[in-house]
Amino acid sequence: MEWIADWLFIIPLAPLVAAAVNFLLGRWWIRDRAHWIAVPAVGISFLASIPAFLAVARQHGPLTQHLYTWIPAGDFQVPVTLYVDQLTAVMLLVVTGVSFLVHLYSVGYIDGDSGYHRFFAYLPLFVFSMVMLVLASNFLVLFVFWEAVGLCSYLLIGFWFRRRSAADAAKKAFIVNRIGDFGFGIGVMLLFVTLGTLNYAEVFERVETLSAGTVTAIALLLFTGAVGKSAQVPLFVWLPDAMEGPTPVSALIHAATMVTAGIFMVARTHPIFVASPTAMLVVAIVGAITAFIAATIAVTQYDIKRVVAYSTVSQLGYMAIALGAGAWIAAIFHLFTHAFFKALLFLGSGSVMHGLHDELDMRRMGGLKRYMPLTYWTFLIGAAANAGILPLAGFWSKDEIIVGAWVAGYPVIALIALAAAFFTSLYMFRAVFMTFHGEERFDRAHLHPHDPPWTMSVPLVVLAAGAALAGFVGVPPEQGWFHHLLEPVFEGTAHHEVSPVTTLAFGAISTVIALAGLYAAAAAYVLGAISPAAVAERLGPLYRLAYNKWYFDDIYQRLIVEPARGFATFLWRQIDVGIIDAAVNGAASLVVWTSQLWRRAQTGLVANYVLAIALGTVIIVGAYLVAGSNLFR
Amino acid sequence: MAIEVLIFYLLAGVAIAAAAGVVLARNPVHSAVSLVLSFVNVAAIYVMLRAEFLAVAQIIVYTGAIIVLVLFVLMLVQQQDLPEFHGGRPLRRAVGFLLGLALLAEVAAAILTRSLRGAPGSWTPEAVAAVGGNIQAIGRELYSVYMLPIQATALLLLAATIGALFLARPELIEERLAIARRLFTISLAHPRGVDPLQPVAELPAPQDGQLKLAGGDRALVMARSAEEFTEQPAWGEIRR
Amino acid sequence: MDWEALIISYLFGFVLLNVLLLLMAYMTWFERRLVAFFQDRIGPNRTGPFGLLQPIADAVKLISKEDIVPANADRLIFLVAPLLSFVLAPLGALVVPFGESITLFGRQINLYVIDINVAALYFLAVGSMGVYGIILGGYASGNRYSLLGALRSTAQVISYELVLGLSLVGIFILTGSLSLVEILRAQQRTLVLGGLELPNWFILSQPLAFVLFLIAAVAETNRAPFDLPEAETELIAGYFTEYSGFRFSFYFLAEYINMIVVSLIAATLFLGGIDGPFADGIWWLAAKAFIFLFFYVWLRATLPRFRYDQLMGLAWKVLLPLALINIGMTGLVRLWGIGAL
Amino acid sequence: MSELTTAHFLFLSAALFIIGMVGVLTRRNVLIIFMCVELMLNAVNVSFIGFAWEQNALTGQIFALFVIAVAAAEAVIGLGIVMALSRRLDTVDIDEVRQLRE
Repeated sequence: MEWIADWLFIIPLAPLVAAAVNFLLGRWWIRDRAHWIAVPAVGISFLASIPAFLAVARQHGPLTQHLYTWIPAGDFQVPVTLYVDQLTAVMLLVVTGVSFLVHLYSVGYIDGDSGYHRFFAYLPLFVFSMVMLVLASNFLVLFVFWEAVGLCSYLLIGFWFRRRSAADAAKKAFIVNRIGDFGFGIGVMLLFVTLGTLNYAEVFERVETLSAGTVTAIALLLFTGAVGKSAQVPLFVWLPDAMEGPTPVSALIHAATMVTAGIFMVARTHPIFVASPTAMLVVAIVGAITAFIAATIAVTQYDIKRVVAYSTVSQLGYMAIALGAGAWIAAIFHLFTHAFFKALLFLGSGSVMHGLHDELDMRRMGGLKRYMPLTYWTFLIGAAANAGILPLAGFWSKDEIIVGAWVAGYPVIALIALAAAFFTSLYMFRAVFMTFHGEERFDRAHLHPHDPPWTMSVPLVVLAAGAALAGFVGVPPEQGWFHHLLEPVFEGTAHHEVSPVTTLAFGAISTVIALAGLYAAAAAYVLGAISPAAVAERLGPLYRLAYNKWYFDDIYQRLIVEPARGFATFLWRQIDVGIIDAAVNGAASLVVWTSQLWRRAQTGLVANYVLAIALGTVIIVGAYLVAGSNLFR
Repeated sequence: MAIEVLIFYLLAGVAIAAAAGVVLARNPVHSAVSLVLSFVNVAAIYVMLRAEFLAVAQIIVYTGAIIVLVLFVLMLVQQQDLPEFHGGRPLRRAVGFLLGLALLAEVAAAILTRSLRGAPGSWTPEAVAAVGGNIQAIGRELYSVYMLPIQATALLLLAATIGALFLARPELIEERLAIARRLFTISLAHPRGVDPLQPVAELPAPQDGQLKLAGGDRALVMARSAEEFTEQPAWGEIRR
Repeated sequence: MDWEALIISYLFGFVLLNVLLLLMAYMTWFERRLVAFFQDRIGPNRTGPFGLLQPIADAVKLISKEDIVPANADRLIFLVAPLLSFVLAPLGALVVPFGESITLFGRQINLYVIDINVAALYFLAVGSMGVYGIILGGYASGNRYSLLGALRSTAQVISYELVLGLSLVGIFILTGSLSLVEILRAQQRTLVLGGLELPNWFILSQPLAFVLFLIAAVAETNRAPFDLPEAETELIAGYFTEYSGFRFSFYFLAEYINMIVVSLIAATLFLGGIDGPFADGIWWLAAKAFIFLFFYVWLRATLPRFRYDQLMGLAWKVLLPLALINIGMTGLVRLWGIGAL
Repeated sequence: MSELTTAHFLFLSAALFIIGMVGVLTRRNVLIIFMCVELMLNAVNVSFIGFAWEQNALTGQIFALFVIAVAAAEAVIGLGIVMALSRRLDTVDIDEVRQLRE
């Protein structure tokens, strides 16, 4: 398998070529055949990732391939080198695998859209960017593709750009991400200023030489980037709006590419975070708040995709908790399992939408179990996995995170995470029950729900299998195959011993909590024992708080957007029009005025111009002769 | 006096006389014929200067193509409209001749006092003969040292061809340009759509259940196709 | 340059000119007879045996006719234009080699007037000058039909000039020289095709160029089926409508001399010129040129005239691309031959 | 001057150039002005080739070759403009074309 070290470039190249071909030729030649290129290309990428993974797993050492030197500026060398260690290998499998399934799904989903070729140009470009982000061996390359991922998400969220809401959502995603990226960029610059290098290996080697304050600053700035990309509080607002993009894009963003980038980045740069306990604590706290807030919001939403979206935010919060608690492997493990069930949930809701002609509101669904059995069962598996029901994938990884937080000495955070787990289970099963159980609340006269075509159902089945089984690579907890695989990467970080008793205890607790959530959902939406409306009434302000997403958007609107707009208006009215334009216009008027004097010389007669030229020639030649220039002697 | 000098004076005299004829002839066709005569004599002088290839190029390009084209245009343009030479502008004529005389005096002085000479080149007559003649020598020089300029010249001629076509048939070129623009532009997202802040009633009428309320009671317009909201195709868009 | 060689060259040129004139005269007879046979007629057969004295009778008749100058003609140009045509026509023959050299009166005499290293281009240059006789004649007549004929001719000759020149580039690439003597020498080698040993005539290695040259040459000499400038049925004889007497005969002469010169050049460039067994080279050259002349007459007797747009379309859309393809292919083969590919 | 020197060719060049210049200055017909410009270009070529002959260098000849190529391009565009001019304004008199003033 070692031969793959020379062929690593295939992994990013295949999607790039697909993107380029569809981009350049798509409009007038490829059109509806765009998937003929894109799907196999991402497939190739996935197939090439497998030997890379096997090689890394077998030899326990990283693979590198130097492609070229991007910036050779004296001492400052930025090589583009592909770097695959265990962490990257896992990410590669997740990214390319999920992306491939999403591509396959998209063939059926986007079929017939006038932007078909455009979609299949952006999608591989997204995969390329993410793969390069994962493969980077250097902060600058990482940053470039960090931005490229942002750009692709902008393009894809705004794919239906004729819809104002989609265009706005795309802009929102881009701008919110830019805020995080700004911090990230400063962090990278700070690294370069203090250490003089941007290569991972050298940075991690020298990070100990820095003062505690500097490391904390760098770590927090880097984490700002992760907050933006991975949708943590307070920058998570873009992710639910990103639902405006086509559903496969949501699946891609939520499961494989975009949002995992932040988690991956923190894990990748863990030596920096390990050097700063303060930063670790901040990460854990932000994660806990995110997990809880997002879970509560998800409970109150009616838009099926938004429920799943807030669920993503919440799960990303869990990953951040793990990162902050130093349970690195648990974070990656959750990322890995989450990719399966989150992609599954999105594709599942996509096929619900497909069956119901783009219906999104769960209040107008119900009883779909009978019409779309395949979608139902796969969605159920995904939901159960997300809710952490034993023995599905989510249970193992989430449980490990909570245990990790507990043993790392963050009991409060562990408790918050447990509370969030209850809400997770509640909103997940709420979604299942509202959508698939109960009476049919959709317009049965016009809508005939049905399971989707094979290109869409195959990914569902594959992902459902993954969601059910992926957890077992990490069994038994803390000692699983997955942990042994990733251990070399996180060698040398403090490792808290976990006693089997703790593990078992927390396993039992979270199972109970998950089942409690399941029961609550069933009671409210299937058995009818509880009236959701009455509960909402009782909770009053708390319910409204959650329903309005904790007023984050409104606060931003009031505190940032409106003052910024006001300031911009001031600049426009006063500075731009009053001073700059006035100066420019004044200069122009001056020119006009002086030109009025000179225009008399313009007779419009070519003959006169020619005469002037000839006169000039005679004078210049004469001047040369008289001045005794050496032109002629 | 050597025979070469005699031949030179003969050729140069005819060339100059013919050139004067270009300026003096009333009829532009006579001017053109004079110009041909002048060019042919200059070409003969090129032969004397060991530039056989240029002599032939001069005849083929200048007399064989350019002046023929001038004649062509002369005949297409209405003959009656050709302005007379002595168009009642004696001042301009006088100034022109004066300037010409002044320049001639200056250049003559420059030629006669000239002393600056560059280093002699390596293409002696023997060296030229060694590679097979003038044309081979020029070929070697042209396609090694002057590779880039000759490519640029090719480009210039192409541009001139297109320019001439544009001057002659603007509508033809514009049609092609429009097609090319449509086919080869790559457009990124170009937001054009429906404002969600508008009241629902003012939105386009729902077509086939396409308009609906999404979660959060927000008006969501599902516009999968361009036709729904835009009368005009987006810039560069091809409708299916 | 020594005086002796110069005088010999002049003498040879003089002889050549006279031979050309004689040949031209009998070319008219030959054409009339042949076309008559093609059309199942007899043709001129009264003047002398087989009508052989007919050209002389024609010449006498033309010279003794009245020389008419139209009232609104541009007189000077009207008088000069046919002379121009007539003078330029035989100039091309000066570079045709009629053999290597012979010894006459104890003196080495080259059987060509001049051997310049731009001979082929010189032939093209003289050809491009020939158009002036037509365009000036058409213009000077002060007659719309003549002007139209002249304009047509201009466009046609410029277009086909290009094809004519480009069709020869393949030969230049293969010989590495523009001198007709060099080209002739290159054809005296043998071309081995498989087991077959053939003379290295360029008709074999440049068949496409040969066809292009042939077509372009016919157009260049304004002969049927490309004789649009003088189309009797549309332009009442085009640019020489107003000409009469011996001025008319100059145009007439020029056309036939052009044919002969082009045939000689074609025979030299593509058919190995003087190359051939048993007999002196000059007879071979004559025989080969005769083939072309026969071909000319045959074409005239057989093909109808092109429409004008077809004519221009053929030159720019068919022949020119083919010529470029031929150049590209020849270049590639040549590079492959010297091992650069 | 019993032998040919560069001065001969330079004088020829100067004479042709100045004749061309005078033509440009005095004539009104666009086409004749055009021909005079060609004459000036050709005069410059004579200088180039004369210098090349004097210095045993090919640079002058090659420069002249480029001048011929550029002259061809100029002829194509120039004549195209003349055609457009006569079609639009129905004149080729340079004194009647005064759009440059606007």
